[in-house]
Amino acid sequence: MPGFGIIKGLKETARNFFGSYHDPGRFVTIQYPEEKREHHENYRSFPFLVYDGDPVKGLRCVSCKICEKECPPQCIYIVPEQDGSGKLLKFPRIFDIDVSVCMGCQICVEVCPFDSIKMDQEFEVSTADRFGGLILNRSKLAKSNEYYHQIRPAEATAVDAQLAAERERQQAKAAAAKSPAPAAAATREKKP
Amino acid sequence: MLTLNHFLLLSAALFSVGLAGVLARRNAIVVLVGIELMLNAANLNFLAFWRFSKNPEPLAGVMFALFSIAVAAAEAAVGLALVIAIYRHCRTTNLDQVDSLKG
Amino acid sequence: MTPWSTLLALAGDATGSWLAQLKNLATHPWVVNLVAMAVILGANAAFFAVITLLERKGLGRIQNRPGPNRAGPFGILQPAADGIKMITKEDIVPERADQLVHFLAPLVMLAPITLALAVLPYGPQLVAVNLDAGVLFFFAIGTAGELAAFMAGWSSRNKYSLLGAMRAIAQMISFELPLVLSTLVVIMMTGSMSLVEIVAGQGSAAWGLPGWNIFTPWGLAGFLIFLTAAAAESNRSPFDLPEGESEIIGGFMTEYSGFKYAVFFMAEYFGMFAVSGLGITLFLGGWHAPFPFLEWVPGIFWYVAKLVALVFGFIWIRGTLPRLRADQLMNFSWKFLMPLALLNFATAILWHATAGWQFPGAWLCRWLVCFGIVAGAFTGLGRAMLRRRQVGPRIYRYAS
Amino acid sequence: MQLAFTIIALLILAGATAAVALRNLVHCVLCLAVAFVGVAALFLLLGAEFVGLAQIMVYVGAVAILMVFALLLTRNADLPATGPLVSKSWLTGVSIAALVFGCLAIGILASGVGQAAPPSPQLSVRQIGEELMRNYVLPLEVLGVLLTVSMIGAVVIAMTDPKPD
Amino acid sequence: MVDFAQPENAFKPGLPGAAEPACRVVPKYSDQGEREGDWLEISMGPQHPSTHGVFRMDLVLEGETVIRLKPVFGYLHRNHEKIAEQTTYLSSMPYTDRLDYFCSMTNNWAYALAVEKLAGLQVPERAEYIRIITAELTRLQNHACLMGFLMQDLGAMGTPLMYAFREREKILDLFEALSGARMMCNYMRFGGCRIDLPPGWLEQTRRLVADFPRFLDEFEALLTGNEIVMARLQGVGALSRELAINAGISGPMLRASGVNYDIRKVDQYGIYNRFEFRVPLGAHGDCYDRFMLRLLEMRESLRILEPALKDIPSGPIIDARAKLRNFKPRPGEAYGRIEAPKGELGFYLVSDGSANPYRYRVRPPSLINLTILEDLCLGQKVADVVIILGSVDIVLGEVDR
Repeated sequence: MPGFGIIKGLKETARNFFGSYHDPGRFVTIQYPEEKREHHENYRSFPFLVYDGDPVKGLRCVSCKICEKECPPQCIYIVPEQDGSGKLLKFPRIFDIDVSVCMGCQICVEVCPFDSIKMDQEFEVSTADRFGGLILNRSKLAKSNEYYHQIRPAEATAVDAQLAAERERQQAKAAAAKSPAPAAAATREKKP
Repeated sequence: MLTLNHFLLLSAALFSVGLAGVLARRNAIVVLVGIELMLNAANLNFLAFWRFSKNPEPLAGVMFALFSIAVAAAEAAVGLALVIAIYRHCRTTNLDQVDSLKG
Repeated sequence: MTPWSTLLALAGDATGSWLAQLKNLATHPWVVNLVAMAVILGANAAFFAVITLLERKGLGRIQNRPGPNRAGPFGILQPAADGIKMITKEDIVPERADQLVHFLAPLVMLAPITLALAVLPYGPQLVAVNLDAGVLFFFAIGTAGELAAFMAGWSSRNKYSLLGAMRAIAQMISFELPLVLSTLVVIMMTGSMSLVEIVAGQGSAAWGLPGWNIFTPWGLAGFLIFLTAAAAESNRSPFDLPEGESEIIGGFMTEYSGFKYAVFFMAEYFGMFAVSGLGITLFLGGWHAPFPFLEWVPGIFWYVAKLVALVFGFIWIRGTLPRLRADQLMNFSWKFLMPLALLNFATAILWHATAGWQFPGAWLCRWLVCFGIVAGAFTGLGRAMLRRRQVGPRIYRYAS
Repeated sequence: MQLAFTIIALLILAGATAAVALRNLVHCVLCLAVAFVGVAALFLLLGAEFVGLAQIMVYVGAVAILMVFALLLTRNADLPATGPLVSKSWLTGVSIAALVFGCLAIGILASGVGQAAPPSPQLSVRQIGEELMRNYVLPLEVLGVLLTVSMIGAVVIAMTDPKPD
Repeated sequence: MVDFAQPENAFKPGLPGAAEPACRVVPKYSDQGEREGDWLEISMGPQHPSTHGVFRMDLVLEGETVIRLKPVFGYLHRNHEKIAEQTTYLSSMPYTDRLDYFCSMTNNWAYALAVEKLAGLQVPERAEYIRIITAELTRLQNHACLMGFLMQDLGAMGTPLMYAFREREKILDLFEALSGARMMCNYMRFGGCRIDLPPGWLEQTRRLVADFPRFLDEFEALLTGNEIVMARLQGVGALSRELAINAGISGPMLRASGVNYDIRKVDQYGIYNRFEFRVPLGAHGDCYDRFMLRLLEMRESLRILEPALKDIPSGPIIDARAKLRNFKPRPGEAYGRIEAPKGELGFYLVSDGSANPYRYRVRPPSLINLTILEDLCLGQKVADVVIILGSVDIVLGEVDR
């Protein structure tokens, strides 16, 4: 019977029409500003820099520039701190990320040997300042390890354990060598 | 006071305008426009005479107008089909250019 | 001197008694006319606002979305927001457009449709103009839409607009025939072209069913044909080719913006109301209540309820069906609806001829015979149309 | 009444004149539609409601649309005529038309038929239908045949040759 | 009026301004000069509602019939291949997400496959399972969306599209939980995957796979038997078997023309040989076949997913030899290809031993499938052009690269 297929389709849409009132599985939209989705721990938006303790001195970044080199859209810009004699210190004087260019690929996080750059979950970064507002500098990027624990508890705990193990290894090595030179981790703990 | 003369004069004017269009314009479609105007003028006469006649009970005028409208529709359809056929053949609807009997 | 010079006579019934008093106060017919015009326009404009919201909500629910819900509680202020947006938007006229024709087209589209709304009987005695040839008036007025579509499409100087206008005109002309043929059956069976008399003829109930035309086989078939053709006449899905946005962008409305676009939009909805109103009047018993014991409810209520139901049907179809192609549309009109409408004539004649049957169960027997003819023709024509184009379900094989 | 007639008459004449005089053919056809509507309004004024509505339906709904289609199909719509507007013998044509109008006007005014209208006759659709089916049934049938023939003829004339493949 | 592809200047090579000869197309009406007045030349796109991105088609119409069509693309060109040759292997991985932005998982896989061949990396078993699961999920959401878009092109007011998006959202939620991003997953790595499955992920996926047939049934009830859909799709844009093979078409479009060629079966890359699935074949090669084939393939994908989700072993997810930093494969060349949802997606890499590929080339299925657009559209109505384009299933990110 011609027309039967059309009637079947109409039946289907009617089912969806009424289903949208009582079947929450059908109704998938959420009312965004009032209602927000719970993000999974793995969710990522843009990078941030982790610090322990002090927001400036506690930055884990040693300004090694690996992320700058590997970043696919080249949105990271790093200038290392120099001391009076012009010697490069293991601390970034400038660390800028142009979020308007960043594509959130997480490559910088993966290649960082010091676990100093991590992915944030903040996605509401819109701003009226088109050019300046989306360039995040060092102070805007720095976020505490506690914050990191808050957004990614499992991953942050693993990272902390790994860093602690690393530090222990370094200290053991240092103790074994009885060298007066401070361990790398300790350097980072102190100051540039 | 509206009299039959008003309608007849209007109808005559309409007819003349249509006639002028038919005789003066070169484009076949405008010529058809003129013909339609003339037919309308005739219809107007039919109805005016019916309405102003002493005994409007027989519906001859109305019937004539209705038939005339129907025939006009047929005329327009055939006329425009001819215009399209001529255009297909000669790539123009200019009547001055399609006066050749040879195809 | 004629019914025409005294255009309107709005007498009041239970709902419109204040109008009757007004008529006594303002003896001048012009005042009455103006009031009637204002009421018809205002009521329909308000209804238009409600329906746009209903349509968006309904489509949203069909698609498992909530629909507009930001402007006001449950989004009820959305039509107002839309209206403000439309009015304040820039009115863009293409540089090479024919300015005058471009300006006039929306008006030519809207004005006749509002006239058509004036002849519909909204309730007992609640009819603005009771024309002797009401149905004919309706169709005569409807032809202006074709001209308006052409004016809009041609004057925009846009190829998509022109394509849309050609499609619109071809579609309106083709579907006018089944539309008229399906109404002619009702006119023939009622013996009148006056919409008021057609409604009056459907008042008597029999066999527990209301005396609406839709409960006869020819009425049912006629109603379905009418509804299909009406959807096409008012450019509703699945016949919305003239503005098929996925193909020709916006059809003849491509180059319209701001308030002119809103006028087109309004004309389209008014057209839908008018043609649905005609369908209600012809087939669904007009303002009559479905059962006699409900007659105390004012007629206008039933009219509006039926109108909302029909419009919601259109929305439902719009949310479900994809659109046809232009040539398929023509085929559908000329090779399916036209023969079916003509056969419906014959069915109506058979129904009329067998009215004298007296044996027990005669009514049911008549009904089934007539319905069988129409249903058989429907199936046969549909099958033939699909088979000629080799359209049908397919079975797929798998690679071994 | 008089006022309505004057307005409508002016509308008709303006529309008709524009329809034959304008350069842009689409404007011509649109003005023609205005003239048709005016004539229909006159029919209504004369009390012939059915004829007036039929006039709108046939002329505006069919003839004007057909002309529009013909314009589009013959590419007259998007190519405004650039050559001379009128034919070579246009002066003759206009003179003849003026002459015809003069003769008709003189005849009408001289004939003395300018009587006032009798009370308006009641013309219902039912009456027209009965008349058509009684006294005019043969013309009606002939007209049906004529329309069928002309429709077929128009289709045959305007049909393109099947494409050579 | 019609100024391109005139017979006089159409086939003169080297003439500046001369139009490119349209490939394999016999100009149908070029000898009937007097008909030209009836032609209407329209430019569909790049800002047209249904060109699926910034894509343009120059159409010549006679009435509403297409007599000439010239696809114009390149509006979205972003120099992907040359950029990839300037950066390290790893840095190109997120860019592959953006080729066919519906199917980032399969894009990742194809690229990883090519690099693995080049570097000789072994993918652990768990990673292979994860790859298959994500690839088939990608196929599900791509096909569902494609059918929704096709119906949108048919003018169905977005209802099927919304249903498809409803299901796609669920799959994207899974991708987000797995990789951190919904569309730009950047999940696979050379020699495995980036991170292991989060806890509970497999359970969620099993639930989704169990629920998915309900959506397919709903879709079928809504569309496949619908007379309007059948009338619009059947017999439109038929692609012959020969032309499909000669033009290098791949994917569901090729199989809709009746060619049994599925790289999952032919190459048996990954561990596809462990799974039972059938390859549906069309008989007519028209839009309806292309549409239905995708529906049937979704059912087959579910048949792959069910055992894969059941049997997935535990273990490492990445080859221990794989390095993130300072990755330099030995000199050589490799071509890795997979059956992406849209067809054969291949990456051709030449390494000179440095950290950057010496040559990087993508074989995008969308572009190759698009090349025969004119052949499909000639003689069809303008409304069909839209649905033929929709049934080819292109993503402009991949066409223009």
